Amino acid sequence: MPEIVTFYLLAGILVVSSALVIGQRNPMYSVLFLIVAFAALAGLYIQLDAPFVAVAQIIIYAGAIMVLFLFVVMLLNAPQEDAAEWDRTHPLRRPGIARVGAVLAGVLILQLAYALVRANELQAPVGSQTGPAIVSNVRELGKVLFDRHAFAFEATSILILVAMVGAVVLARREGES
Amino acid sequence: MLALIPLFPLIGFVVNATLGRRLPKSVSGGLASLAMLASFAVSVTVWWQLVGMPAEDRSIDQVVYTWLASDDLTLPLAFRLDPLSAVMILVVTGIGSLIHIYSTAYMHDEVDSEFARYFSYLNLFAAFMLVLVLGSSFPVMFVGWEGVGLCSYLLIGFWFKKQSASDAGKKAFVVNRIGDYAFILGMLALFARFGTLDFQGVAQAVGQVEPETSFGIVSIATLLLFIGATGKSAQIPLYTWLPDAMEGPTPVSALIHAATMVTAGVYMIGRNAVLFSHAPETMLIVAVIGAITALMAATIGLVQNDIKRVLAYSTVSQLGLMFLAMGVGAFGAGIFHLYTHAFFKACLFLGSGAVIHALHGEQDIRNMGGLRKQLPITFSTFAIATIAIAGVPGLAGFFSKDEILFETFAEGHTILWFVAALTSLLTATYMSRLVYLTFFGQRRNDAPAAHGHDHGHGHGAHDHGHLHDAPPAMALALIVLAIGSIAAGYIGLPHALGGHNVLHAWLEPAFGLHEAVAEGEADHASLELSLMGVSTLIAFAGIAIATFIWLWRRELAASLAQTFAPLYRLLLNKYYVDELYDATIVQPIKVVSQQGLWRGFDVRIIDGAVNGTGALVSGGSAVLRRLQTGSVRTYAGSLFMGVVVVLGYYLWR
Amino acid sequence: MDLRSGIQLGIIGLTFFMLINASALLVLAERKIMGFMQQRYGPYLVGPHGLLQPLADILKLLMKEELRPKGADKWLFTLAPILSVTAAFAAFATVPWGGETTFFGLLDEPVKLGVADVNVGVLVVFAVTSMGVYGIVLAGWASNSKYSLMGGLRASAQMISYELAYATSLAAVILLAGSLSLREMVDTQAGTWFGFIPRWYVFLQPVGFIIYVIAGVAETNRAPFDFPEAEQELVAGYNTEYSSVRFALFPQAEYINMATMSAVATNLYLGGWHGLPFLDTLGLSWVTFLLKVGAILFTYIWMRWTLPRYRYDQLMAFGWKFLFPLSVVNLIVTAALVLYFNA
Amino acid sequence: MIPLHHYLIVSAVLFAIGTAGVFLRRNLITILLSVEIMLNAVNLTFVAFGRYRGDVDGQIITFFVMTVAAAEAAVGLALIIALFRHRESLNPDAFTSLKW
Repeated sequence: MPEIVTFYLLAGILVVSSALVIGQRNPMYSVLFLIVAFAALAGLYIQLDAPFVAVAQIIIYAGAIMVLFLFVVMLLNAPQEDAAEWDRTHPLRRPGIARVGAVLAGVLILQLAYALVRANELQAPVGSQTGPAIVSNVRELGKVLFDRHAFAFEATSILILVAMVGAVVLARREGES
Repeated sequence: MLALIPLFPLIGFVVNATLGRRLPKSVSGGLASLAMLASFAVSVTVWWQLVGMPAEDRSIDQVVYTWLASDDLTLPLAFRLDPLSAVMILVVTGIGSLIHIYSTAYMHDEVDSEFARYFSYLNLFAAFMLVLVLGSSFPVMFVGWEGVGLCSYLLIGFWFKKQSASDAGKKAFVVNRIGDYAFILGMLALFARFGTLDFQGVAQAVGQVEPETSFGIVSIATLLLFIGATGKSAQIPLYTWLPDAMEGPTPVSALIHAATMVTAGVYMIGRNAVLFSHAPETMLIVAVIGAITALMAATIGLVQNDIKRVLAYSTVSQLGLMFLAMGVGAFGAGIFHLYTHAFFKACLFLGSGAVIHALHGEQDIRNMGGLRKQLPITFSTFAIATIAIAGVPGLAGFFSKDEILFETFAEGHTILWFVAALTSLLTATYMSRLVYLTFFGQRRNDAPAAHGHDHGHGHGAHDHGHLHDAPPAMALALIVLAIGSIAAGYIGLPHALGGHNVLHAWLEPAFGLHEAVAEGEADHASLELSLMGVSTLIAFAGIAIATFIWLWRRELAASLAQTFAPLYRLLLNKYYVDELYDATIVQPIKVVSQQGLWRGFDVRIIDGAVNGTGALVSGGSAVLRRLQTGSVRTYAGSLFMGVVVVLGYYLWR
Repeated sequence: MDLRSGIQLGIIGLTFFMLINASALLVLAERKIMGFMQQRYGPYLVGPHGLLQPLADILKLLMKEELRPKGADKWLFTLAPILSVTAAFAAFATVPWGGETTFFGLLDEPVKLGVADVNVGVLVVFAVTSMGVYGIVLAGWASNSKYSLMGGLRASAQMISYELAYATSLAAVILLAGSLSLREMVDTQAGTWFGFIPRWYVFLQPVGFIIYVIAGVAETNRAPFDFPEAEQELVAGYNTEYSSVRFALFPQAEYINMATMSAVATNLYLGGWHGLPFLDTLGLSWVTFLLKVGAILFTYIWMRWTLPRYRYDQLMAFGWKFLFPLSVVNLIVTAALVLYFNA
Repeated sequence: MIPLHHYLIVSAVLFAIGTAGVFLRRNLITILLSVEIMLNAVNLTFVAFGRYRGDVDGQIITFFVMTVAAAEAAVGLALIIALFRHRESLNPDAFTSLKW
């Protein structure tokens, strides 16, 4: 029972802070709420017997990516969302059309919920098939990652390299050596 | 070895075409002549090789490489030397060499780059002509066939700045295209019928079947090939380009439009003697066309005033005689005449070139006269060649022409024989007229307008009382060719005169069939002798008529023209054939092209379709592009909409 | 609540208490050592030899007025120091600080000294430490002051940059130990080579240790890498606008972070609580641990008063162009050797 | 134990929040954050399914997603900086010259 309480607590924090991320105009707060959301998500990962993912979530997302966001927000120092009037020169650029996206998101939730209701076997508890030993074993994780998924790993490393070079090139001021 | 023969001129062409503009005339001209001489030397060598072989299998083959290889057609770029092509390469390289040498003097007034261009064309022509002659299959021959057509076009239009020259070049090219098209169709028909395009293969295949008595596929194929030949060899109906081709430099007229290229059609028929003799219908057509062309061209030649045009019509006429020979199955006689004709017609053209050269571009014989004394070498060689073409016994033209006449008669084509005899008479007449008007009498115009008809930049009006005879290079060519005009006929000395007709024996395996005429038979010998007498009579009669009218009673010519004014105009205007073609073919095509195809089809339908497509797209885009807002959000929205719809579809399903 | 849980809670409370006192002690130590290095006495008046000086400082700070600039972000301005100090405390959660002990026979079963022992302990320390940057960055941003903002910006860039070298040097040790649990890692360092060299990883990873210490200095924003608060340039950097308790929390967090860094360094490189066998037999292995931590902390303070501050671009260049590549090379060499000797 | 579909519903809600954020917010940085939310929603699904099926592949793909997210954030933020230098704005509607 405390398990389910923890779950609802974490899930609640997660959903609410995610909603707050998109719910206001100040990107600084958005970033901070997202960090909170990620922390809650890390908690969910721990509950799913994936402590390594949880830690990685904190290190990579909260510790690196979000700092980067924060850095950019501070660097640009233009935190408040433009309160400028909508550009209404085109029917597809009016706010009403933009809100269709939000409506679609709601539709998506309904669709996914419906899909879940139809799939009965997904109602089983997550731990019903196996114990936590395998999934929480970091050694096992490393073996699979560097053995079966070695190519994907290497490809990802190249992606990171390319992204790094690309980011440097893009963010550099023109004329800088 | 065989590949070397066309290769030398090709090298000469490449060098002159790429480096020529930087080379002095002596180098570029010398190089071109040297290339031809080398080619000639190789030709003599291979010919000698051929002589050393047994008569039945005198044939040298060389496959250079596989040109095309597809499912059921493997086509090597192969050359084949047999007695027939041996004769041809000797004529082409031999006379070609002489004309190259002659040209170094004749074209000397051109600037370096033009000079090199001329020789590069000339070499290229020689290379293609040799490919045509040596090719062992229709496609290879066709490469040469097209190539010489191209060179002919380039050389006729050599002085392309002159409108008439460039028009003449185009005319030659376009008229030749018609023939070439028929040639391609003929090739395709043969391939469809026999599955091969090799000359020997076709001959063997066609040897398996009986000659067609009705008008079958072999007849169609040969007729198409013959149409190709009429284009290249200037026969009715496609002969009109040849007289106009005289716009080119005179040596070109001599080489291409008299001695070699225009005989390609004759050669082609000779090459496929077996094939053609399996299509009697076609053969008859060939003979009739040849005879009519011969007579018609001879009559036109009688009244023309341009020295080169007279020779051009003479060429057409002689080619007609050759086709007549081919048509009656006297392939040997036809080739024999081709061979002798090459000598004296080249000599005549080069002689006329010497005259034109001396007179700084004057070509109208009415403005000539009395040149006998001033241009002795030119006169003597020209006269010898004239006698030869007129058919005076003892010279080359007599033997070959007489053989044609005899064979025609012996084959039973009496009417054709009569036409040919008449042609001979006319030939003797107009050739003598040409000599009398040019070389005898008094100079009729002391100040010929140097209108640069042949020489773009003459020497201007300096002392015309003293004319220069042919320079050494030209004289050499003239003399050699004059000797040839006398002696060339003796290799075909008929049996009736105690000869052995070496040429016939030599050519016989090449035709792959025994000539219908059994030579040396006693009853024919007497016939031949009597016909010879008639020929001789005709020749002298022709000369006599000319002598009477144009040497002794000059005013008679004018009064005759007065008396038969309509006929005279008809002949002078070449039977209005050009006008006829213009009215019946050229103008309708123009009208249809301009009004129908261009303004109607192209502008309305094709352009309409293209522009319509464009307008449709741009119109549609003008509407659709409104969807492209440039806003990322809109794009993401459409994408997300797709996600929801697809997911919804799968859930609802 | 059974006894075990109670003892565990007691240990947690003890750890917390020690950390709070550690910051106070470190302040005093810093000033004393500074005075010693500058050939003066340092704090001397409050208590015997000025030992009660930290208490006086805390009292002073608590008495001060809490100021908040007008344009500051109310929530974040308050949150920043709390976040900072929370992260500092939390980071210590998985750091063990002694072996098993029965507290001189007080307990039937020995307990492990340390708040928690998770099987990815090293990573947890690392993860939580990296959270500490938010306190500084937010403080810098929320103050609505250019000096603070610059300090915050510098902190974020600096800490992200040095985290790489820091993590990579950690990874090398993890490879050697074959575990992510700090306690297991410490236990692999028990015993000696050849009877006299302790099996500490510092002997296997000298380069890694140096990288770790340098990166640790940068992570804790200590001199010579104290750019976020560089007095000469930024007044006081991210905490320029802070006063009173809020201000007090930043140095508190900094000192706790130092303690954490030193404790982790001790665990990873210096054999943790192993090395003094006679103390082990007494059940006082944690004394060994504290001695080692103290030595590292002294080094930190020593460095602060010895080395001048770098220039900012030099810091970044050093981190990215020297330290990080060096640590990668170190990692690769270590991996190769581990592979070689294990095979 | 928590039923699997609990996690899945949380994930779906998270994803929808992310999408809605992309459409509703008019700040490039927040939009990028919304994309991160979507990615994490998917990550949660992976890990939950991985736990459910008892293998580590779900966690591994999560790592890959994290790496991609890091790359995306780096490049995305670099782009945002470059864009901001040009227009002094973070409103995506200010960058609509790529049309027609």
